[in-house]
Amino acid sequence: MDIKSLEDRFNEKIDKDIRIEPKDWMPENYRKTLIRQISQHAHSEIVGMLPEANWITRAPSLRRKAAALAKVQDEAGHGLYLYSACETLGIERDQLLQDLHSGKAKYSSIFNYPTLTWADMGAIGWLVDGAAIMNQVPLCRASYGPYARAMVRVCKEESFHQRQGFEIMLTLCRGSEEQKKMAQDALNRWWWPSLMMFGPQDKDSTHTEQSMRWGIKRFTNDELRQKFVDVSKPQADLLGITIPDKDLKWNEERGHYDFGEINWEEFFNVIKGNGPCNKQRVDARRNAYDNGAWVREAAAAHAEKKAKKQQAA
Amino acid sequence: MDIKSLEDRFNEKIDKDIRIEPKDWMPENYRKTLIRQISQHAHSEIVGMLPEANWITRAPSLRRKAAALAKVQDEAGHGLYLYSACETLGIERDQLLQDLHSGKAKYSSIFNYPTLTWADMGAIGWLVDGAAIMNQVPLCRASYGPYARAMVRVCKEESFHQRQGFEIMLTLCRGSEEQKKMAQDALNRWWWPSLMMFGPQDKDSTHTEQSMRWGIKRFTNDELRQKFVDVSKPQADLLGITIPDKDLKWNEERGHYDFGEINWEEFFNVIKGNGPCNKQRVDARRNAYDNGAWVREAAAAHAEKKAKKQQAA
Amino acid sequence: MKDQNLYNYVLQHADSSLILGQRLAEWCGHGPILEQDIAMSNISLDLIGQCRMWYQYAAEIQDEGKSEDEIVAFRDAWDYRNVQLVEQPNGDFAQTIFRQFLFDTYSVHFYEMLINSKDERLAAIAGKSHKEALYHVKWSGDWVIRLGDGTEESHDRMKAAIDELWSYSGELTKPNETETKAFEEGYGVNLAALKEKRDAKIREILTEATLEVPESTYTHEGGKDGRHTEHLGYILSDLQFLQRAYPGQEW
Amino acid sequence: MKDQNLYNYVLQHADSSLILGQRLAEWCGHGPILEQDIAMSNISLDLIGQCRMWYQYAAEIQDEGKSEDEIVAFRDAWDYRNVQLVEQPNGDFAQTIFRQFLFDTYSVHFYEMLINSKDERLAAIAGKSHKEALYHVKWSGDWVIRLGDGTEESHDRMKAAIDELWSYSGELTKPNETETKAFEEGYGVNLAALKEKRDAKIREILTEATLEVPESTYTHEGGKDGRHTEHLGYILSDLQFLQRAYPGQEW
Repeated sequence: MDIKSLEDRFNEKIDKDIRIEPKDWMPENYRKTLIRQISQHAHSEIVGMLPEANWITRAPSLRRKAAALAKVQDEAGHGLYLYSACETLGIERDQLLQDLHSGKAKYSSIFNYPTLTWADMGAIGWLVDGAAIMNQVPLCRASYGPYARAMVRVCKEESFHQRQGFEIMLTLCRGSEEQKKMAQDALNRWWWPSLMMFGPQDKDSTHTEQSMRWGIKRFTNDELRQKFVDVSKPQADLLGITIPDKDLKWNEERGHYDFGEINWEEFFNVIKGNGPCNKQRVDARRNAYDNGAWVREAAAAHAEKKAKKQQAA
Repeated sequence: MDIKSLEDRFNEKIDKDIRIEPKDWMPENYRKTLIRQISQHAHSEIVGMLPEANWITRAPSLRRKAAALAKVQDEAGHGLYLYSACETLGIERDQLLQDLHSGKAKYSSIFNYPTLTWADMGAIGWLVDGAAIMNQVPLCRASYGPYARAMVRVCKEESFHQRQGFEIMLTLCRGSEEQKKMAQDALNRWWWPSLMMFGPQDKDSTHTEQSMRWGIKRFTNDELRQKFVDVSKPQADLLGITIPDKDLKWNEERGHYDFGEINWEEFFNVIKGNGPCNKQRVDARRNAYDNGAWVREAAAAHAEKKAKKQQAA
Repeated sequence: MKDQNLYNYVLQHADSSLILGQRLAEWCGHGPILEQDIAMSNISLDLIGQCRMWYQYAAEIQDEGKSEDEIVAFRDAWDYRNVQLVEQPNGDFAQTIFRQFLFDTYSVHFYEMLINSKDERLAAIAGKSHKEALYHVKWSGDWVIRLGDGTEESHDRMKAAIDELWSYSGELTKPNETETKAFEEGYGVNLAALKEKRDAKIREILTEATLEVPESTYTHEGGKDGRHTEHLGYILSDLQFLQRAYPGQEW
Repeated sequence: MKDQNLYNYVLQHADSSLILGQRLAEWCGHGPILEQDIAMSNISLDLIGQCRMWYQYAAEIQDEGKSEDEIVAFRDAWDYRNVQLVEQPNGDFAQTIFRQFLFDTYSVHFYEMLINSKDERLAAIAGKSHKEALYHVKWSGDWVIRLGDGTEESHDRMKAAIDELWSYSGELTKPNETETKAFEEGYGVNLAALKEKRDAKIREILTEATLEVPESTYTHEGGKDGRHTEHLGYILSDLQFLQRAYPGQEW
């Protein structure tokens, strides 16, 4: 078949919402875009382990310690699914990791912010996972099969995390004055970065249109962001803490909340590398990888020895 | 002059209590014994920094933090004096350190015990420095000049440390029940190892006789140990805590306190390397040295560059 | 207190599980291989789950209305009864593996034997924990073999780990008064019998890993009676920070 | 509270001195050269001495009968006002040196200028501290030169240290509201003027050390208003442990 027919068939599948599978023909750009998007997502899970891991040893109760550990472990698991989905597109996990460590590949900028109090474990679950779910649920219907299936598993666990995070916030907000202050402080620090998680405004977003056509993006950044604000405001009210945006108010006409201008300078600055923890996060991952080199080599060497012995026997 | 005359002259000086100085002739065994003794003492100061340094970052007040830091710094200073005294005998500090790291050279076994609570900072000052002073004061009259002069400086600071340690204990003993329990616990753990600091019983001590003749030891181990017990018992009474020895009681006839049998098996075991912290202490010193190699090399390289520049100018 | 010896016995196992779980949790996000990061979190989770069962039972025996978290947060190091092995630093992956292996070879047999405890609660805790310990010892044993019989570097690192930790192995099987009494009263485990099984397992795995079993029988001890290494204080200052800084709150 | 802005101003300098002193104290017994171990203890001692003067003054301004130690022990990280630079880990000796150098080039000029404060207490603290800061900046500056212009390895390590820490430099000279007001009211220092002097000093020393002054002007900030890096919490959990575990005691 010539390229033209292949393309037609591919587009037909996309139009009919038939999943593209690894062995199917696909346009090179589709493949590349998917690798970028899925690996970025995988990296976000892995880097995203770090800010929360920071509070496991200091969790205030054994129950919370176990929950925090299980949550971060889930994130590692999500990383695994997503790296595997990426590998079906013909690229090795090792290459993906090297791209992360060199700074070539990106991850969600939200993880360049530090976790400064226990309340951040609540705020991350509530807001960051909440925003992530909003981004991800539509991707359970992504056109690429392995990606869509990975997202189904991810989303199920994420919504559990989100409820858990909200419950941490709720406990704090019902607690002492200091605990409530802790919750408010966390909301103050995580609110705007969470809004930034949906990416640049639609008018500045470069990939959106093509990705929507390919069915690997289902809603625009601004649509999802609006949805997030609409969902979060009543939750903050329920908690009894205040979203740090004086322009946030219900717009009867639009049927949505209006909200203030995002500090896009900060957004692009953090993406550029100038966030509070960019260097620290990438260094931590690179160190884990580099310090683990001898372990991976040993495992490979032993596996080979074992295989030889079995062959000989 | 022949060896015999040199020896006679050396012995005459010793007999008349005239100090031996670095340029004077001395018997090879005297030199070797001194190197062993002084370097062992220097190493004890340096290794002895570690158990106390362990509580500086956790000192309970700024005043105590500063005092602890100053004390450990003094110990480093003592190490410096003593390494310098040793160097006058024709051996380099670097060689001495290597002997420490290889395990060839010894240091006082007391520092192989861990500091487990803040009260240990008191107990070490009170008991360990107290025992050290008893060992050291006579050495201010040691026959070797640089050693004797170093000891004068060391002893002056040590007795300050000893009072400071006692004062920490006193504060704890006048404090809460828990603080008093902390002080008693520290006494329980440090008492017997402190008695061991005076070395084996005279009947098992190998070097004593020759060293006494040479004037680099002034009292026997057992004499000093008895003196230490006699001084410490009333101090413990003053603090209101109990020395963990049921056989400790005043002997009217001897005019001294009788005390129980020391666990010499533990003593020799710890010397052999099987103390709670032997490996940890030597590893810490070796790591400091090894990790500092590049710093020493850089300092030397820079000094050389600078010297060359000054020559050229 | 209903039974001081039982309380001490329970507490010492609770503390060992907690502190080892805490140490393993320090690896979270920093493991050498993503799959092993997950495995360490898994074991850490099991250990924390186990220690909760132990602490809950301890709280009942103590009968002062304390929660598991109060028992954890408001004791200083000298009241902790964990073995000294578990408070040793993670070091490199080889050291973490060997520490785990030394603990797992103990705990798998400990729980196996504790199933027959005349104390039903202990038997129940043992039943649940034994299954987990079987998985743990499989994991750490496999890694001892892989690293010992891997590359020259990994072999050397395993040797260094053994050198570092061997002297903390013996405390696990050397009964203190509490354990002796617990065995005599029929609810504790016979450590002499356990030691035999464990020694055989250690020998088997180290041999397969082309590593030597050290000859030294010297062992650090005292952890089970509250005498620790200098590491524990630092572990507790993080572990207890929030409860101590904001006492009496729900979290 | 007599003067909230003065209190904040005093506290932020107290906290920076304390935390840097605490970090340096971690080196005690582990320095690369015995003489430098002593030098670091010396500087740490000076910093702790300085912070005590600051805290004592803070306690007077606050006027709630708190001791210096209560101010230190019973604030969580968000109430600490030190710059983020001083809470960065020691790293290797190059990193410690460069952190110290960045701080010293600030503090020597800060105290020099603060001597003219219209607040007599501040002027007195400055007079005493300035002499110490002169020695500190000489020491750290000499080491920057020695390591930068030493061996290839030491040069590379200095470059890595600069790379690690440069973005924490700017906070020292970027006034927050407290500092702006303090300057306007005549008791604080003019950070713009200080910055010029400090930049010149940094440039001079780095040049002599054959190192480049980075071009990036991006700076982390927020420490002076209570927003820190993830390191501070761990520092405080050790620093405050005893006071929190046994509150209200004399030590």
